[in-house]
Amino acid sequence: MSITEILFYAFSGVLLVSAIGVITARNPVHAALFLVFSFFNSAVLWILLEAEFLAIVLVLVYVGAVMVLFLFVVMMLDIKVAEVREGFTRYAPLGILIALIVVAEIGSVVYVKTLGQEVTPVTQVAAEAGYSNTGALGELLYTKYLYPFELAAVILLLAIVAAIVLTMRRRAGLKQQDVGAQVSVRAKDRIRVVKMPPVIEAGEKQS
Amino acid sequence: MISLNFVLMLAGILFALSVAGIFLNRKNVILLLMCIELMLLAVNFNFIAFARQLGDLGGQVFVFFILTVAAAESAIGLAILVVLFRERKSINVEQLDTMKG
Amino acid sequence: MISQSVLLTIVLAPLLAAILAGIAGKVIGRAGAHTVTIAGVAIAFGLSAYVLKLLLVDGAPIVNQTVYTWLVSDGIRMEVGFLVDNLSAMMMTVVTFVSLCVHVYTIGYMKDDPGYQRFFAYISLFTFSMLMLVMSNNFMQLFFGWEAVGVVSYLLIGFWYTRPSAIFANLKAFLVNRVGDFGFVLGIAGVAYYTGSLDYATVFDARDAIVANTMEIFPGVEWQAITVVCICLFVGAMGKSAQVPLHVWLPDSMEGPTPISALIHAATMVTAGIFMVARMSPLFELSEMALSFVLVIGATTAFFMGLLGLVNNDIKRVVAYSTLSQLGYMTVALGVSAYAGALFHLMTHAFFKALLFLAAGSVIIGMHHEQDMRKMGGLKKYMPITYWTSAIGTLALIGFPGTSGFFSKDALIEAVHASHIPGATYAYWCVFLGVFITAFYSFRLVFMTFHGPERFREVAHESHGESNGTHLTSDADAGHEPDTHEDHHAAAAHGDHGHGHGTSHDDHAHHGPVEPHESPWVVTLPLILLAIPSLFIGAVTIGPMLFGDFFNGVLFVNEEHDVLGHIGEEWHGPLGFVLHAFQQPAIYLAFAGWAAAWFLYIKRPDLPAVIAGKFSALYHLFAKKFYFDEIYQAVFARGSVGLGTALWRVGDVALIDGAAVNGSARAVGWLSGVMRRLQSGYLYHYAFAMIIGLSVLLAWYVLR
Amino acid sequence: MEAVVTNFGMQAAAAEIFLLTAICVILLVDVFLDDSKRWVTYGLTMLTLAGCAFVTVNYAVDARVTAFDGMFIADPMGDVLKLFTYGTVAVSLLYSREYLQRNGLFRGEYFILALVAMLGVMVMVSAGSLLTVYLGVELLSLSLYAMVAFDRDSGVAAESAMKYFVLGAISSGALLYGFSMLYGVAGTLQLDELAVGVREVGASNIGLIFGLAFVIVGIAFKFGAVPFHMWVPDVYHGAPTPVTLFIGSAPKIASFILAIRVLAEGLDAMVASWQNMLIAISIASMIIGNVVAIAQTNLKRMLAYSTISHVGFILLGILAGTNDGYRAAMFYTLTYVIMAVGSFGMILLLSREGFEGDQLEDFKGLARKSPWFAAIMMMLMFSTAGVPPFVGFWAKIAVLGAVVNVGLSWLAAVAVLLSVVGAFYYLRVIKLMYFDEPSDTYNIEAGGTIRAVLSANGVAVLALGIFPSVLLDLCARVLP
Amino acid sequence: MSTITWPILSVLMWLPIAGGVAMILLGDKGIALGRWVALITTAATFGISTLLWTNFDTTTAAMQFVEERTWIPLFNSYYALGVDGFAMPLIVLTAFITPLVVIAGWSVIDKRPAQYYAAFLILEGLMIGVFAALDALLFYVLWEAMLIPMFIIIGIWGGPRRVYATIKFFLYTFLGSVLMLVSLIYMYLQTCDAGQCSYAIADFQRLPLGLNEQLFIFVAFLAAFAVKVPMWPVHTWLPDAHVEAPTGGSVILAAIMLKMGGYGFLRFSLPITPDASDTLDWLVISLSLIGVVYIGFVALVQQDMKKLIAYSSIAHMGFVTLGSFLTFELMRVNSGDTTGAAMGIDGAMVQMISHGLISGAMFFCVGVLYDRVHSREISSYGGVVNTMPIFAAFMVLFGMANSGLPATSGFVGEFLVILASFRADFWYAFLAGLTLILGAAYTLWLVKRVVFGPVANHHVAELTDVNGRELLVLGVLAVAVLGLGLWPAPLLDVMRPTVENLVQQITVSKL
Repeated sequence: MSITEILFYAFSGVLLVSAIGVITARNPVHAALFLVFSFFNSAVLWILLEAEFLAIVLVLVYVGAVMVLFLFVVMMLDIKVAEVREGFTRYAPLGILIALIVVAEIGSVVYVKTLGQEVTPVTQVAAEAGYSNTGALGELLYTKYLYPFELAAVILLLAIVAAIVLTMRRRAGLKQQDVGAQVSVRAKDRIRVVKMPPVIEAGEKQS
Repeated sequence: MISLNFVLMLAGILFALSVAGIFLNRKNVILLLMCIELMLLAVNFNFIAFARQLGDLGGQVFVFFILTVAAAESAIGLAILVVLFRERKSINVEQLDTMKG
Repeated sequence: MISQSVLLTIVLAPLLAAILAGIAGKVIGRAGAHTVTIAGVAIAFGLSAYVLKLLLVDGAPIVNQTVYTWLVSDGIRMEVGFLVDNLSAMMMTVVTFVSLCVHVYTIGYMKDDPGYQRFFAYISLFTFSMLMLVMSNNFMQLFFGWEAVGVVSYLLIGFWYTRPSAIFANLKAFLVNRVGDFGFVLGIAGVAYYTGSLDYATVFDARDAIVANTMEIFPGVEWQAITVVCICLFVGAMGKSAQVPLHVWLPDSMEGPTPISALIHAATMVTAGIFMVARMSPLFELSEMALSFVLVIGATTAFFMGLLGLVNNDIKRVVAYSTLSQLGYMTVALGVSAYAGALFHLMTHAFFKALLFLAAGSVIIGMHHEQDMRKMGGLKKYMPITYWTSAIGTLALIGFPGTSGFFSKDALIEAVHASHIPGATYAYWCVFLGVFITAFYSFRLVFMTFHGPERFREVAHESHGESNGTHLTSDADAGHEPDTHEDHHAAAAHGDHGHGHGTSHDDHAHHGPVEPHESPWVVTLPLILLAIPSLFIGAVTIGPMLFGDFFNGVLFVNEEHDVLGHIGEEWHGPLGFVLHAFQQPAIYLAFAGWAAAWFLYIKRPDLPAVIAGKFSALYHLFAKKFYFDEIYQAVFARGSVGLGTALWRVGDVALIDGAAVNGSARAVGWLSGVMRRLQSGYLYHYAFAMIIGLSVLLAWYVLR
Repeated sequence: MEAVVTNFGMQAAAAEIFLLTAICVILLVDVFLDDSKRWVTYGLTMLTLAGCAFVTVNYAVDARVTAFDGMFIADPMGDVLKLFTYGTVAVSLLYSREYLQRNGLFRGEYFILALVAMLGVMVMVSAGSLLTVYLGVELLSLSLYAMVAFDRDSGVAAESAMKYFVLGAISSGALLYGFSMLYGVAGTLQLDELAVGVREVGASNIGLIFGLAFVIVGIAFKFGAVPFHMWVPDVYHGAPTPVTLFIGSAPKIASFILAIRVLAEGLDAMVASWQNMLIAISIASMIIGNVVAIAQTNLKRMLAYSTISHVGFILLGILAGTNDGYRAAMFYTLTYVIMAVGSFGMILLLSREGFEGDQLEDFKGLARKSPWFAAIMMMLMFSTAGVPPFVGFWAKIAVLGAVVNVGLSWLAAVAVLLSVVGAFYYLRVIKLMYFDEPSDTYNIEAGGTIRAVLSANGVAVLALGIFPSVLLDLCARVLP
Repeated sequence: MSTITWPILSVLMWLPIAGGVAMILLGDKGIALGRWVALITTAATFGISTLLWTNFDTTTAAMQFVEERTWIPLFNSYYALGVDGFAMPLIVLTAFITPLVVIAGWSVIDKRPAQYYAAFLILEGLMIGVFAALDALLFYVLWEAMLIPMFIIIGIWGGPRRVYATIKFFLYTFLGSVLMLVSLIYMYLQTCDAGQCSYAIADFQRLPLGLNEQLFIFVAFLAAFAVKVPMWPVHTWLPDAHVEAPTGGSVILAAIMLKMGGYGFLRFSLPITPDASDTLDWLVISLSLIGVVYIGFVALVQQDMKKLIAYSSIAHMGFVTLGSFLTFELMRVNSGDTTGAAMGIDGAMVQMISHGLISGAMFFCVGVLYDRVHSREISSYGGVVNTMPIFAAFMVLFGMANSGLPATSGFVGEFLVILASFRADFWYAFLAGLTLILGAAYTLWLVKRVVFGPVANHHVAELTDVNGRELLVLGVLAVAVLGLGLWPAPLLDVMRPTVENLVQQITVSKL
């Protein structure tokens, strides 16, 4: 058993544990952090699987952007933690059962009825020297996968539009700054000098 | 050498866990979103393992796109979540039952 | 040669008259209506007589010709056509003659009725139908006439349609007739099956084809096809000719106006069955079993229906039971293969029974539409013509030597006596004893109506509700409570008498003492016209009809069944026949009946009640007409309604509609309600469903 | 390693490129419009649709053409479906305008989302690779999620959007998982190569079947087939009616093409496997759809269940696995879209200020208030129920023929029997319109455009019913 | 051969439909004109339909007046019309009855009259199309499409339970016929296997089919036609539909729609699946006989006039199915001899035509009463003859015809069927013959309770006799009923070659 394998099994174990953490965490923040941890582990595993670029993207994009967004929303939405776990144990057996069934089915396919594939890879991708996973991916992305790449861009554009249209609100009565108006304001627009005759009331004198 | 079957199994367990998570979680929608991320992670494992197995970068490219889409998806999901929270003052899954039958 | 146009005229003249009177009745008025219909029937009668003359005197050949093809189906040609031989010519003449008499009579009888034109239309239509029946040369047309007379009878029994009893009676009559027709149609179907034709001539030629066949109606029991066919046909005759057990409609049919009782329910329509069996003699002769059946049914009718006449007080009903009994006589004659005897009796009976009915009608007119004999008596001096004519009719009916009834009935009894087919002995005793009964009730009628005290003066209101014609005397009433069912409709009938009569309503609405009077000439003339043949026709025609060759080529009698031929060996002319009768017991029985009636109703009028009391069980049995009506009412009427209700409520409403149709709709609705609950609104349930679905797909397709 | 750009063939994707450009333009223009000028966006959207149609017709292909290294397929079927999609989107936007204006939803983003969704459909229509399929699916789905939640003041809309989103994401996950298995076993993402790869590996390969099951889940979800249908009623019900209309129409074309591209083209060798799976799903859909629809009181929700049952029928055509079947399914899809657009259009027609018009009760006595539109609705309902002489009948007969042809007569029998159950609730709508008295006295307030288009829509249902060949032959020509 | 060179059948089919569309366009405001449009259209249709009869070639069983146009090339389906001895009389009947319905509704219908007439006119066109269709797909389309106007007619202008009745009617018949669709498709595909895809009914008739196939197809057809005829036990939609339908609806339903089932048996079931018909004829015959007897008893106890007549229709239609299916039993009993088969089918056809006239007339009669008193309960009437003598005469006449009186058309069909069934089995004839008693019992009991007797209540006392319009309708029907009863030969002559051809067809096994 090579070091790679040992590392792989170890990180896999940690990944699973943290994944379990995600679904069982009492606090959404904890769950999010467990998820971040899972992603880190996954990144390591991906490096072991020779997908270096993706591993980096996972950390940078996912952990760096998406998970932060998650955390941001979790914080923003101010959820009572106490009620989150209610009823969890009641449904746990069923959930575990489902999970076990799915695992059993997948396992039976993978192990019992082998996939009909060689267990070992046919070719080693990184056989040549000077091979760069990033470079190779890049080449593909801008040639063969140009069309999907453009579409991915549209999806991101869509996400922007959608997120803005859904969340940006101009509330009625919201006070907004109008810089132009501020700059062009004149004194006479703001202050009106009024002359007032003094009036002395009777009661005031007495006190 | 890391066996393909092991990775597939790992992905399978991750998938199962995310499924179970979706079912188990009855309170907080945001956890559902996280479970979905977990599910996509499982898929990514599959693709990467197969890509390595086949010596074909197509799988990795796919993962790249999945990551991109997942990000967009999260954005939209969270946006909907925010809208929902504004309307209902809650993201409790059990309260999402005004329509049924 | 008898031309087709003559025959068509005979048939169509009454029909056109009927249509004219029926549709344009308002336009042509009362006088117009009776003029046109009488003209139509008179033409028919004249031409019928002419045809008869052509056949008998000029020896014109028998006519068997097609008027038009009704339809052709599957090679079977069904036509409308005429078969005019001696038999049909005789029937045509009798029918048109009686019809003519009745037409004339009606002018007087229906004088005040608002449905005057309608009535004439009906009876003319009836004449047409009856002519179609007797002139037919095929089964289809026979059945057409058969049903048509039934319908007219239906319309006429219910002529006074506001009377519940009348419309009850006409429905009953039609339905009972339909039971007969049901058998008749089966018989026709059998004939068509075995011979492939409905034409008389072809069928009779092919009759051997029927004999050759057997059929298995009930598994394991082989019947001769000819027997089945004949019995089926005879069932039709039982309905139309009111044989037991399908006789129940005839007494009730007296709800109709008296002229039609005379025409339809005595002289013509009811004899259609007799005519039909005689026509079918080539078939019936082939099955001794069928003949025995006919014989037994006829004998039973003849004797037991006569018994009922003993206890009835309604003048028309007594005559009606007498008719039943006489029809039984004719049927007996058929049963012993004395077809000619049956037809002979049919003819004589047509005259004297029409006469009796019309006379009864005349009495009813004279009594201002009172029919209860207990409220009559001593009418002789008020209505002499009616009295004498009805006396002639009565004598003919009981078979007083020399009258037409004597010849026909005595020959008939002789024939039965001579027969050896199974049931003949039973039949002989029935007809033999029937002579006494006939004489008794006939003279009972005469005595109660025309002789004795003038009871119509003492009638009080209280008897109103019980005067339903089922009690021996009014004294007997005290002893037992009135029967509710029978009373119900009869009483209602009584109470309603006035309705149908419109303008005459006020005359007798209160049933107070009335002053009887003789009827107008239009009424008495037909009586006289009918009385003549009642007296003489028997003596004139017995020779050729019974023992001569009048029916040669029309009726077929097997050698071993030929009872008339047997009697004919001793035939020495009418006078000899009369003398011979005095050596036979039957005639003395008739006199005994006469004497008994005289004793009980003239000499000792108190005795009937005593006797009724003594034999109250028997009396009740007769008074209740052997409970036929009750049984039929319970079994068939209520049974059908009960069965219908059960099938409807349970079968249609509960099972098919309730359980199957609405049930499945409800099941779907319920299912819908249940399944919609799966859509709980909870996201995790939805996810759960998806996961389950996925797992099942995997489990099903991956792991197998 | 040198990148060799060989086969871009951009003109095959001219319509997509045009649309994307137009989207960007509209997006930019819209920013500079204030609310009173929003009709400009609307107009531009319509122009875009017309332009797309023009471009598509102009660059229509006679035979299958691939572009972008096989990522993109242009074929006659795709062209027809795209043209249909433009039409559907145009009609649904025409129907929606008044409602959107009334409810403050008449904003530029709505049209952008709609157009992007349409782009998603087009991408799926032209997808040549599992990757493009996936991206098309997501383009469409993400737009729809946003559209469902578009009415930010509606709690039910947000709720249904959330449900839709979560379930949709799960289904995407399943779809992807399936794709990954297919990729792993067959070794390619290209659909045409996939077909070859499957044959090499053997259709009974357990990995392929395993992946197929997941793919089926994804496809069934997009269709809204039982048991992956749970989102349909809630989303149809909760979304603003124009969005329901939108979801109920064009995406059906997408679902159809998804099934065709993946199952019929990529996995054609595995027809035996997916046929069995689809039979179960189809029957379940017809049962649940028809039966549960009976209990509904909300017309949108009822139509949602009706959709589910119709999906069962569309699947019948697909599962036949023959060209006949695909053609029938395509015909069915197109006719269904026509009918669904009309039915939801009726709801929009009835709606007015403060009145949604989506309750069944709201149709009471319509025949009194507007005989013409009651007749239109009646024709739509009868057509949807599959009663001749309306076009829905021909859709039904086409798929039944396909099913019987592959020896599944029993399935056809089951289908027609269930369609009788379904006829009941369509009849109920007609009953409400024709046999009941109106419960209020309001008249239809909708404007001329919607009236005209809806009338045309209804008449089309009848005309196509009498002359079905127009559409049938079209389907036959593109799917020989 | 026919001398008509213009597409007469298309004209017959589309003229009423065009009239119906015109009625819709005219709307209720133009109803004064609209009524005349409806009348003229239907009368013209009838006029043209008589040309069918006069130009009909009675020497051939081939289809006549054939028109054929491509319709759906993809399915090889043609817009093909043509008539033979079965279809032609039924088309004439349809064209005959509809103008009467129009006249009968003339001043009675005040609720949305334009739509009322439109529905009837369109219905007429569709019904004529059903009888004339030579293409199974065209047949099916029209067959189903027919339900729509009828659904509307019962639903809008019907009685208090109209919604239940009409939905039941629709779903029942729809359920029955969908399986037929599957078997049509199946046969279409069989023709494809045989080389030439075709939906032509003639091709279906020629199609060789195995026994099992035939059995399935037969059962599917049976479901469709048995519901339509209707046969026991799938008859329960009929009483409800009749009771709730407006008079015109009941008339059309009874007079023509029910005939479609009988026509279907003759056109489809028998020639297409002769062996299955042979195998399952016991089923049809038993159901027919049960129908005749069972329904006869049920009719007896009805309290609602229309329901009673509806049940009587079911019983009468039992003769149609009985007569149609006698052939096989005849062959079995008489060892291959088919004598009588043609008579059974003749009887069935005549019974259909005659029942069309009589039941239509009976429903008209009820309609006349209903228009005045607004009750269909028998107990609401009594002694109608006192105030409506002319009407009563018609009612009695039609009642008699309904109970199968000779000289009315009601007799002919029953007589022929009984004659034919005696050949097959005594008990068939026996049970069928019971209708003589039962038919008379329920019909005349109805007549007794409604028409005869003393005036029952003030409603009856206030009745006025039939007006000219009603007299016209009833008179025309009476003439037809009597005419057909007195001289049915022309009708029989028209269909003889067709019947003989059918018998020949069905006696040759396809196996």
